[in-house]
Amino acid sequence: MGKVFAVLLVIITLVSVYPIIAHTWWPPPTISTTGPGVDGQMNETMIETGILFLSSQLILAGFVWAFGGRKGKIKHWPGGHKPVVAFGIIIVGLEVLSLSFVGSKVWAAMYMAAPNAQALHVDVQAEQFAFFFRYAGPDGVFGGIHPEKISDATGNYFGLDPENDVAARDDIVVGSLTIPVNTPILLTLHTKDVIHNFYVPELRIQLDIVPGLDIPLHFTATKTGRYEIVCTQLCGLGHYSMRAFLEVMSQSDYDSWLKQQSGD
Amino acid sequence: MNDASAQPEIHHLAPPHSFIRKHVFSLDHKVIGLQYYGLALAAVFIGMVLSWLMRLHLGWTSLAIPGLQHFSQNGAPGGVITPEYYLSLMTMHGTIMIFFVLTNAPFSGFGNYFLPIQIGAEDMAFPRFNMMSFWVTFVAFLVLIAAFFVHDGPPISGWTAYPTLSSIGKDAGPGEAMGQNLWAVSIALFCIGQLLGSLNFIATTLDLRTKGMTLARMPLSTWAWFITACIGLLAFADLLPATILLILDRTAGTSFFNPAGLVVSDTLQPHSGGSPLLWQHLFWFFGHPEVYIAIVPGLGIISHILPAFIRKPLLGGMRVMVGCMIAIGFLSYMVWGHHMFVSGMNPFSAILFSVPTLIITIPNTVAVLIWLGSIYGANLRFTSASLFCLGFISVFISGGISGFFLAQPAIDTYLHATYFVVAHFHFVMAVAAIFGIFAATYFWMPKMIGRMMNETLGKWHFWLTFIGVYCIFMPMHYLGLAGNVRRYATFTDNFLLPLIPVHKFITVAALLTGAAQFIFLYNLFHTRWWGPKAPDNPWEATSLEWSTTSPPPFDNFGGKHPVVYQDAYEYGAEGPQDYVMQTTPGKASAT
Amino acid sequence: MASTTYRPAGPAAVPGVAGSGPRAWPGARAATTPKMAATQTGIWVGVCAIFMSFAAFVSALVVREGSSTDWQHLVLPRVLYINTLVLLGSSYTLEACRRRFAIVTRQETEPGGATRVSPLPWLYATIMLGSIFVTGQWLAWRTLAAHGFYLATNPSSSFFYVLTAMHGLHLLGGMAALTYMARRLARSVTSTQASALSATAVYWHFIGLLWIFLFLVMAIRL
Amino acid sequence: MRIAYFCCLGIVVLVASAMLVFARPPAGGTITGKVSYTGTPAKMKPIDMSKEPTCAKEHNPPEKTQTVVTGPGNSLEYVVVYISAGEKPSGPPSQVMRYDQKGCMYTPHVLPLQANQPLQIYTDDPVAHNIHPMPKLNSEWNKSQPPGAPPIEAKWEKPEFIAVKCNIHPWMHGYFAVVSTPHYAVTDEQGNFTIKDVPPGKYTVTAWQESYGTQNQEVTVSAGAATVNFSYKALPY
Repeated sequence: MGKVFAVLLVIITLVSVYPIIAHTWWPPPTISTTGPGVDGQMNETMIETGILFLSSQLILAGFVWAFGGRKGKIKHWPGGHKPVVAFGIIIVGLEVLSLSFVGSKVWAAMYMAAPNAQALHVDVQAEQFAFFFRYAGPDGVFGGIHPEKISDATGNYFGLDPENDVAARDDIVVGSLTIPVNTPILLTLHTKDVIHNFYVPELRIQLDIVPGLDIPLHFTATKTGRYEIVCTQLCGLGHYSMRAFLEVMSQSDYDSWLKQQSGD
Repeated sequence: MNDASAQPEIHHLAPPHSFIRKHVFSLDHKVIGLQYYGLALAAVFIGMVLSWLMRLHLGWTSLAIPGLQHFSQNGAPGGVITPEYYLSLMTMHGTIMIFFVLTNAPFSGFGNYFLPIQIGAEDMAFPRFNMMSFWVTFVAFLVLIAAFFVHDGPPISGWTAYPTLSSIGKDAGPGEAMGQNLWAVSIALFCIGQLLGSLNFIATTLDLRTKGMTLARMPLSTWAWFITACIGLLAFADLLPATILLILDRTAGTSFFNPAGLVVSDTLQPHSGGSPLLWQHLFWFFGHPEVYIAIVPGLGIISHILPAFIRKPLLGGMRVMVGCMIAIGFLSYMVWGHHMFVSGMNPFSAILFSVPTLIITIPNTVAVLIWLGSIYGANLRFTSASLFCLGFISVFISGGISGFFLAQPAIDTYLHATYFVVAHFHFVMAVAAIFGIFAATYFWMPKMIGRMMNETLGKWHFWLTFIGVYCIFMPMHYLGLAGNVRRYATFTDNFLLPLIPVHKFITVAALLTGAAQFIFLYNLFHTRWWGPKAPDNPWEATSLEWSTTSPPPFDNFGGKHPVVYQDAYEYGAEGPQDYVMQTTPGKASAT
Repeated sequence: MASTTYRPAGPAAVPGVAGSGPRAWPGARAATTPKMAATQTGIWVGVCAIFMSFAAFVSALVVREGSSTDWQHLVLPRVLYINTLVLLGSSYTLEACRRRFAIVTRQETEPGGATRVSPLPWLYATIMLGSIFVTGQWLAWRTLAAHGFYLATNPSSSFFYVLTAMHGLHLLGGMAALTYMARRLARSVTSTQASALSATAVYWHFIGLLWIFLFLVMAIRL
Repeated sequence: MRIAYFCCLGIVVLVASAMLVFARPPAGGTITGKVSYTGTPAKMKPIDMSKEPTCAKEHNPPEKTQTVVTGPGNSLEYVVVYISAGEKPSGPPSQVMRYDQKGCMYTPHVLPLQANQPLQIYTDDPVAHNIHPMPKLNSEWNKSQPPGAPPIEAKWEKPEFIAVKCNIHPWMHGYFAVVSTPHYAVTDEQGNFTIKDVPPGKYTVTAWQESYGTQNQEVTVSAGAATVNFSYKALPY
């Protein structure tokens, strides 16, 4: 029975590891300047923990194979427990140190670095169950947000007050995030009802949108294309269908798009 | 010595005679332990059925499940589960499993039954509190289940019940009216029950140990229950206020969690200035220790059972394992922030929280190494219990490994709300804890019901479950790596469509593994009435529970308190009998 | 199976061998059996849990105040100062009761008749002061309500009502314990009741200290 | 010969005139009219459906929001006109009203129906919707309707104007105009409406527009058609 267990465990271990090595299911290629750092961190962790995983499972299998059903003199681990404990503390301790050191640098680069001063500023309003994006328009100023004016019926998702607020009149509100490639983007995330989340796998960015807070988020997309923005924070019955599209365009396409938007 | 009445009374209460006092409102810790175990058994069955429904919906979204429409007309018109009902199932699955299974069975259930016996006491310190704690928990369970039968169904805000989804009320969606209220009340009651229980465990362990039962001689399972009680005392004392504030926000119009200017379904909410993150801090300050409330008893139980089947004490004796458990319990209060890396809190605090989170892997790793090192050179005996111990070690490794990823904010920012997390906590907390429960059941049932469980069925149960859980939860890691978001009722995004076959595979695996559990149920209930009688010490184990009858008399040791002369795990002795019981006088010839 | 007939373990028993509950705590000296020691331990563990939950409330208060723009300060009703004094007084009377109790129980052993002064009046006084405190808290609520501050009016009034209500509940529990003690002492005054009485006392003093802590927090923060 | 000819002619004339007289339907009037506005109404925004590409494809050029829908000659569409006073109460009809979701839009935008009249909500879309009516007097509900799901049955006890929305597609916005009379109509693209089969009498006719509210007029219906026109004052914001 020990051999059965050992063989089974070895099979399970190898089968489990195969798709990781073969990258059968793997994060989509990153399109952000900070993405490679995340991937590097991910790979490093994958290697280190992979070694831990394989070795510990195989040792378990080996010992069960060797000592399963054995009837004899009890043997003890040579050297007693001290080396074992020390080994565990040192190995894992080193891993912890390296990972947290490098990892926190990657993290800091994403969320703690100050946004570029020339960054293109886009305002994000999340609601059950959609995202809406606001550009300041020709005057470059965002109109104020008045919750009492918010109405899905009139398409006033941001609660603008064009009657009294001139800055609000030329604000452009659209349903998909259109940005120029290789340009620093600064998003201000806010929600009008419950907690939502702004997640773009390709950007390697995931950040909650919390009621009552204006949360800044900045990134730079390096590859044109159409990507999906999804909500990853449980927000109600339509959570699974809450998404928008991220359109990364060349600067020229973006300019013409913007002109067309402010046209009508 | 089965007949306690022939013995001098050491129990300050007379043995009960009426059925009610004996089996329903019993003050006997053994009966209460079995009651907790039974409650957990009922809960885990419900929770498993819920997970089946969820898996079926994820695999085949428009599948009509026959008969379901009769259970919930709104939730499943024509038997097809609606997205909101999926979220209800998910919420109830999480709440039932975490609170009423993973907390009740290994801690309250086995703890109640065996903690007093293992320290040679005749009962818990406060039998009335003990009874109260069970019945409060029972009412909490009924209140939670009642949510299935209110008008707009169970809550949809997940077991974490994040405001503002959970604190606004009906505008937030179906289930957020009465269902969420019932949820909150149930959790508050559960906290009270657990506080009473933890208090009892601590006082009992500190003061009711019999002659010679020093702390150093306490079995590791008792140590684990004691440490868990200490964790639980603080954790539930923190969740209770949080829940009270949530109830007030929902019903009394206060604004603890609800900020101003919320517009939900075109309705401006009458709140001001609250902080949704406040709930997350309060909740996870409870929530992460809760994870260890679920798993530390597992560590203790495995460390207690393993020596009996490897016929040698654990490597490094008691000290290392106890140290690991204490370190885990202590660190568990510094790491709650790793649940909030992407919650919009100050990014600097993410780094502060990630370091202790990574450090907490050290005691866990040491524990695993100790188990591995102990198996070396052992006379490993294969029983259902020992197989589940080995399985526990394997899944505990698998689950712990993925923790390294999620402990780092830089990687968590990609994996945070994906199936990678689901895989992680199911492996390390759910499956590991369940394996601990199974091991404990096969190990202790002979003592608890006085009959031996069927080993053949037990082993088949192990093989199927072991393969099954890997088939269910390993692929979830891959889904997470591919960015598959969790808590989605169905997958409509382009980047998720290719992953649906994986979900179908998981669903099939889940159904089969769930079906395998009926072997266990059959084994358990058949044994209860028709199993062969169990000897007092079937596993040739050393600790006190094996030095009394199976099942033990009302006062556990038949009118006396045992005297302890030996450490808890004197295995591997020379001579015909390779173990020395704790009650055997004289110097142990064992290692 | 080796075993022995039961001998009450306690301070007399060999340390580390018998049920070696912590002994250093107030009132624990009264513990002569493991059960009594457990009562002492239990009450202290319970006190820890209760304090933990109030710590959670207070930290919630601090976070809520820090994160909000709508915080309005609250003028605490005058009557709270009187209530505080009343509660302190009740702690004193309870201690007086325990002193009387100690004298009486010592006289059990000593032969000959010093006059047996019953501890009961002091206990009744404590219960009375407790109920005065509760009434006072209720008056404080009425005063706030009269000024238009209700549970949901603003965050500080919310926290005021929640904290006082929670403390009040625990205090009512304490009064129930005191009444129970009174009924037991009314029947007979024996040293076997010492641990129960001291446990009740520990709880009651804790409730008093807790109130002072909450009162300070509310005076500073609300 | 000629006499016979005249006789026949006379008989024909008599018969014809008699038919004219007696073939008339029993006296029941109709109320017709037009709803228009003065001033400049708010500019309707184009709806951005990019979240739901399947729906976005169906609307090219994109639909506009429908809170104020104007037609030629300053006419207003989707105004509900109904008799609010002056008639005897009548029982609820058994005819089932149908409300559709097509291409992530509600059709019609405004559905008038009677209290306690059965209502069925259908979806033709390949994507899931949730129907979330937000009544004040009746009881609120909120249900998902995945593609291919059976129609949702509903009924409204009390008369009121109930806004209905889809949270999954926030731009989807419509109204159930629940009235207590069988005599109601909704204005068409030209702002015209016709309420048929009104028994003669004196009534109050009410017009309701979702952004501009209600207007009342007294009208007397006798044999023939009565005409009532409503005019709203429109504001640019």
